[in-house]
Amino acid sequence: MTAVVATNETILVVGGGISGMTAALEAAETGKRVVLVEKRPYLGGRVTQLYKYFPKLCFPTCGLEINQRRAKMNPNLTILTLAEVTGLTGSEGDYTATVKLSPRYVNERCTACGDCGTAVEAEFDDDYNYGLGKRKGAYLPYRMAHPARYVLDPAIIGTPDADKAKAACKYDAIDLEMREETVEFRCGAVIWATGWKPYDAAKIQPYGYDRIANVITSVEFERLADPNGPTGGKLVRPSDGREAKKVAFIQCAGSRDRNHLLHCSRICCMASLKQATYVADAFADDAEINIYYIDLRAIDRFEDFYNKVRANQNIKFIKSKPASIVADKDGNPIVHGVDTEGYNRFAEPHDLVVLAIGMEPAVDKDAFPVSIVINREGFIEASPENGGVFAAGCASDALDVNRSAQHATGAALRAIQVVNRVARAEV
Amino acid sequence: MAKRQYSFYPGCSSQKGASSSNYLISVQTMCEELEVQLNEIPDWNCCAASIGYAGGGELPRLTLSARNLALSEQHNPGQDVVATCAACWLSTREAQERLHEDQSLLAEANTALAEAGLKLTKEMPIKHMAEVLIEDIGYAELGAKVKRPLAGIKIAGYVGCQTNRPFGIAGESFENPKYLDQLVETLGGDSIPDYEKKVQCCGGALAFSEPEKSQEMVKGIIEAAYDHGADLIVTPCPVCQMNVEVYQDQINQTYGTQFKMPVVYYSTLMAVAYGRSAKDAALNGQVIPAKKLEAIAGK
Amino acid sequence: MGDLNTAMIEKYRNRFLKEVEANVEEGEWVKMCMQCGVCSGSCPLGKFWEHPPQEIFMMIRAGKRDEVLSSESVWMCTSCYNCIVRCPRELPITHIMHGLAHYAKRLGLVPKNQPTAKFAQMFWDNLMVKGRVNELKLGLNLYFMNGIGDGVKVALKNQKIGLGMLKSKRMNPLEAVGGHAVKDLKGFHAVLKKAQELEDKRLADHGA
Amino acid sequence: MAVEKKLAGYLCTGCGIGERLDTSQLVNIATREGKFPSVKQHAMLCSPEGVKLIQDDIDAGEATHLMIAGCSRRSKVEAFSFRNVAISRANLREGVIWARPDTPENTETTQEMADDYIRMACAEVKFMTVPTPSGEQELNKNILVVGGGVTGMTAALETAAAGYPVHLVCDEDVLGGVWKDLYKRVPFRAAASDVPNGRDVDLPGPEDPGIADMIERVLANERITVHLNAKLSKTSGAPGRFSADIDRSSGPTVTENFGAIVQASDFKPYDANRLPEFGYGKTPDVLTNFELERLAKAANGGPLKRPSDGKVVESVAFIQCAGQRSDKEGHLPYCSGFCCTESIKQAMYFREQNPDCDTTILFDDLRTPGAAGEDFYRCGQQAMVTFTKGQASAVVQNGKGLKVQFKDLILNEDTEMDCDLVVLATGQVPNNGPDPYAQLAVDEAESEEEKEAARQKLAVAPPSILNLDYRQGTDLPQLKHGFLDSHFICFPYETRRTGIYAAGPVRRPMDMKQAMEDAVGAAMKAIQAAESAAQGAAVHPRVGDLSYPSFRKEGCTQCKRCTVECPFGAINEDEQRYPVFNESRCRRCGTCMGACPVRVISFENYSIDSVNQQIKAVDIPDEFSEKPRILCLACENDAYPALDMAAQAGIETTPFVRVVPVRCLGSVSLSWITDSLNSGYDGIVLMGCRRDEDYQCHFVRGSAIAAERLSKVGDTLTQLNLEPERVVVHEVAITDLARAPRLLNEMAEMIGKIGMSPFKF
Repeated sequence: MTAVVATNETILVVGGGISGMTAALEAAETGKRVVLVEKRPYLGGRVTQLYKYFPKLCFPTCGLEINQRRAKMNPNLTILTLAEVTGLTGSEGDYTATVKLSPRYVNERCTACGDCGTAVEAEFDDDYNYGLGKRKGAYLPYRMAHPARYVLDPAIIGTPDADKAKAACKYDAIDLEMREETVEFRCGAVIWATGWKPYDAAKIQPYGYDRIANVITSVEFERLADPNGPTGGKLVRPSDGREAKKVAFIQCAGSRDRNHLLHCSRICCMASLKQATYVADAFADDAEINIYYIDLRAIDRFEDFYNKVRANQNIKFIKSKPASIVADKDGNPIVHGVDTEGYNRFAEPHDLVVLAIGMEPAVDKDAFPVSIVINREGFIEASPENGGVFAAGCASDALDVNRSAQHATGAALRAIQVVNRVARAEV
Repeated sequence: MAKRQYSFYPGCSSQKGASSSNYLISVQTMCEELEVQLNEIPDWNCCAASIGYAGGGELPRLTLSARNLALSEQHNPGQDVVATCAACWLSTREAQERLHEDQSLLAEANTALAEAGLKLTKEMPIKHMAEVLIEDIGYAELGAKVKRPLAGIKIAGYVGCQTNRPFGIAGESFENPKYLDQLVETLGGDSIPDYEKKVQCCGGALAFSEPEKSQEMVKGIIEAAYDHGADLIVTPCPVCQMNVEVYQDQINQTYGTQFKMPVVYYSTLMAVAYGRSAKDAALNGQVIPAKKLEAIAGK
Repeated sequence: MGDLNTAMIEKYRNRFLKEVEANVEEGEWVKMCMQCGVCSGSCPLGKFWEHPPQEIFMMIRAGKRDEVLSSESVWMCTSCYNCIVRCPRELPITHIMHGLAHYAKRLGLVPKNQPTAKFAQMFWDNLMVKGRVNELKLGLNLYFMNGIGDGVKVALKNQKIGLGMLKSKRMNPLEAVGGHAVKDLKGFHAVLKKAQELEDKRLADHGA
Repeated sequence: MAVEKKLAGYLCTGCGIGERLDTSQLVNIATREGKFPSVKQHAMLCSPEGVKLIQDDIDAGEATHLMIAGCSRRSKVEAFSFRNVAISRANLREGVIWARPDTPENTETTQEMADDYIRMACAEVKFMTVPTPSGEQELNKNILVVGGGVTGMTAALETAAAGYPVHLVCDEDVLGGVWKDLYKRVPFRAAASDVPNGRDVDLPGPEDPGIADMIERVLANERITVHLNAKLSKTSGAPGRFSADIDRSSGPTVTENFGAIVQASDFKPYDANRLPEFGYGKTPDVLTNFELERLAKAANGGPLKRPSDGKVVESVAFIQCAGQRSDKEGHLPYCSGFCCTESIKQAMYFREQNPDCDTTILFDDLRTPGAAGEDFYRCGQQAMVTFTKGQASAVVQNGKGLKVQFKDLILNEDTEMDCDLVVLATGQVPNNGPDPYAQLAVDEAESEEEKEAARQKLAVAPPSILNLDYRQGTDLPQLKHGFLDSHFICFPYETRRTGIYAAGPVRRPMDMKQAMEDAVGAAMKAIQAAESAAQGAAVHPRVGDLSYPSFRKEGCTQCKRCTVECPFGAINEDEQRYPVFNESRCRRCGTCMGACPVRVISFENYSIDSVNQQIKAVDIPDEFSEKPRILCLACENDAYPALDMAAQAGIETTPFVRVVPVRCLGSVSLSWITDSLNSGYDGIVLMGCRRDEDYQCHFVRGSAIAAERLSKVGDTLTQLNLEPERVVVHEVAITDLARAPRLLNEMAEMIGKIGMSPFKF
């Protein structure tokens, strides 16, 4: 049975992505007790699924290595994975949180040696790779996963595979008796950092994501580009594995659209600029990249990166929200639309179309545990009415990684203000 | 099973001797089989379709539909309004929405209606016959009635525009509606789910004023059907049926094609599949005969 | 109605957007366009347009009054509704186009021999007579809308079609005399007359 | 603390180590060669039983210096972090058995690898001592906030709210700063959840800027001391013991001590006089967005009048990106980020008080990101603000009014528009002091020309804001376009002056809302820095590290390399030019250690010796053995993890390499290179982080400095008659799973070609 030691001077952080991790670490490194609750079996959230960051084109795992080292070494920090907050009661300075812990079927004794993974046979769509690849029924979510412990897919429990896994483990780390459990603990302040999810591309009917194999989303493209991804970093198209040299990026796919998400997701312009460099780097002068946009939002210092990308002759910018995509007989997606600058119609065939998919907040606005100010788009607005609950990162707005970390650092202080008040009151 | 009753708005083109009179005949046959009772709105008038806009301003156009709705309210109280013509359905439904969205418009329309002692108060569901079939009746029941499956007939489901946008059939997408294909399968025929022209515009009323432009688009619609090996095209819309069927000779002249693609209404398919005669299915209403259907109907 | 045109020019000076806002059906939506161009790309007749919808909307903002109102483009709409369902700002583009066309016609700015303008007018006049469309007369008028000579050519060209329709009993020669009509024709006309009065009044209020 | 060293070895035989390696031989090596009295084996050392085994020895006083052989130092950190003992870890799992194929012909070389890692770990730990805080600091909770604008006031209020006293230094006679003239502000929020997604009604519009209220709250807060008309004339010390002289026009200079500092000096409006093409300065009817704000505030909801003749404005044009997003001389290359929403707001001022006023915004890309941003765009459209994608080329007088010439990019035509007023959406220029390295460039310049050029640069530099009494200049180093760090995506508040954090538009252009949010984060970091300093613990990236550099004074030649090369300007010089380390300014990267030519600088647990002994411990087979030895010095943040994960992925590495993790390539002492070459190593591979302008080095300059130093190592080699290619430096990223091992394998191949080193004994 998991026990969580916590008081009303403890800070609860909900969500272990870059925002939650940052908030939790900043608070813990200021000497506060922090409980970090993460739904996935590992920390890092969506940044672990990114190949590079814009505008530096550096690697998320680089900062993640540091953050994970900070997490491993900090005694003030308790991490609960496969955990979800199901209830929150009380008020600022005195909350009680209820957390549901799903079984991992692997305990702390796991050395990540990998024997169980070799032993089991069943394979499943790899959600870490957005289903672009397969993983075993006993798996390490990805190579740098922290905690560095394997996970058993609930689907193999009760099957021979589960017993194979158990038999393969020399360290008695596999516990098939694990059951879902619920823990309750106190906390003084809550940082809500549940992040975002990609908008359901199938809903954008004119672009045929559900009909055309070679129309994919930006998050999927990120996995394709990653050398540790399902294609070993090869930019190939799903339909026939052919190299995708001529690629279209369609901006505002689901964003700035009353039929979908009203808000601007902010990151998509920069993400497409970044992903354009993947194609340009992979195919040099054979690369042909078209970026279809309404407004190119390379805000503030990002302008430098925009200029750098624009300097590449093989990357073209077309001011247009394409009308539709149809596939030709060879499965090449043809993008139809009008270049609004001077009115030129086009019907442009590509090897691959990447939808710069919008950011949907993961905040459950209909079932939020306490009363809180949530805007029409489902983001949490900063407000005194929120008591001791503070949003961090993409729970508050569509933010890039840098702004998320920035916002989360602030959220940590807001939480610390609360628990410090509690502490002062008690001395 | 109780009869379903609807307040029926047939529209000008389905009248006796009009361009889609065959549509009405096959619909009536279909409804007999499905035990659907259509109560025609007495003394209904034209809806001005989507081409009345030059002559008719906003209010006069809306008032046309307002009159029909007022008559329906008066004579067929409590009944959903159903139309078989896409344009009729769309104008009527849009008119109702606009009038109830803008109360000043509704007031003015009623002032006008008062001249004939009519008044519009209620908002009623306004349905296309396809909605009645798919939402109210459902594929299961539609399939149960099949006596002569349309076996071996390959049919391109051409949905067109106005039955599909902006309202469409519940749960269907604007870009790739599947209900005609499902209906074809339900009737035992072979559908063409990836028929890429299923929602391509045929030119609508511009078939008359801009024939060249319209026929260029119609050519694409028929070509794609042939490419998929279709025996015939099925459609839920009189304008589509007319535009795609009757100009094929001219298209052949212009483009040197040899089109002879029958274009039928879903109701014709159903009448045949339900075992009714060629006459009841209004197959004699085809400008380009649907031989394969005649064969089945002839059995 | 030329005088109405001058009245409007007087009233709105170069503020064409405002004029559209006040006088064109659904015109108040024009300002919400963000120039993404999805409508222009979605229009089936797009390639025939001199100015696609999104460009028309920009021209309205730019005060290009004559170019817009006397443009063939506003008569190119087939009412396919592609633009409406795809517009990220949910502008009722089809209706705005119809509205602009209607407004142009009221101001007498329709280009000469604009076929759709003519046909659309005919259609309306036709249905106004008996409350229901008389397809035969409509067809004949259509053939002869550009004068006898033209009309004969068109008629001959369409002869086969006519025959086909005749054979399939989808065209009725007798429609030439009488034809379908609403029974309460008097009431129908009264209603529409009233509606037209109210419509005119509304426009006059703006125009004054 | 001079406790007797108790060496204790622990060998884990789990994860295949037992199967793949001759563990008894490993134990023998540790005991015989390593002189470890005991080496305990355990089948699963990281298990609670294994950990207890070790803890019991520690508790029994049997173990002060631990050699733990098993998995990588990156694995099972939680299990093996024992307090108050020195620990070295021999990486036998990732470093040896996972990196080598399990085939008979490889058994011997694999075993030799493991043997050496045991030798190295034994040697290393002997030269480590347990770090303890210097006791230099005590907790000083005072926080200094520089800048009386919205950013500074927010930082002050948020810091105070956490219970920490604040001194707020404002160089003006009133608080409020550059935004105090705001008439209204862009709404902070998006539409409320109950607003229907209908015809864009009820969208948040311009709202009260709330600055007056903020000023009141600052002045009323008993934890905040406000210094108006004040400047910092001298700032010295370090986190936990900063001392600042605050010059006040009223009264004498006060000196206060602080735990940490927040610089929130905001921005200066761009000087529109550089935009003659837009008629600025020629007519009062061309204003900047900042000037319009004052006009609106004065009008206070009444009609906005044309400055030239007081005519009520009936048409106004906004020119976006005025003097921005442009590479023209004197223009700002960046986008200031706030001007789009600002112009929408200002256009709405005109619409609100005069519905007939034509308001046109000429933009290229309309940048209104997020939920609130896009709502506000639609709000402006709903108010009938006209948005025209166009490029303005000129503004000219036209009778009493103005004419804007522009290219309409949608209608693709050159055109013009008449209007009463033109507003130039000008940008933000960060209000920072001089770049310290501009100043340093003068001192360090080698040639006269260089010196002169550097002087020129310095001459135009702005006055100092912090007046730091630092060896490396008076202010925070700048990143680009005059903005401050951070350059790190994941760590936005990193600055290169420990304990001094930048907030708001000094970091990047931003609007008021972002500046306020940024201030909260900076306050958080400042509080954290003060608390860490009190513990004597390092801050990011070596959080909690208690070690700090010290030096043997008698050996020091006062060469200043350490004080010059420290990436964080942590080291000052005393009057005799000896280094003063200011350890709470130190980030523990060891660049000073690497810089020192006489090897007198060291950390308790990381020193010239602790590495040198590892290098020496390795067994060097003779020339004819065909078993070369390659030393790899790998950055512990990126290269070392990359090698670990490569092994995890089953990628093979040459058995001839011996990897030593280093804190940063900057800490690499050339002596390690020469010593290892002299002791017979055949090749040396150094792996550090990316070092160009998009550097990835977590110590900013460490990797670059190392590369500089090593560029000269070629000469050393030629002196020794060795081929220069025996020593190579690579930039290695943490994702280089395939590449990192390849680089080592290539070195092995190369040695195969050029032959073994002649320096073997």
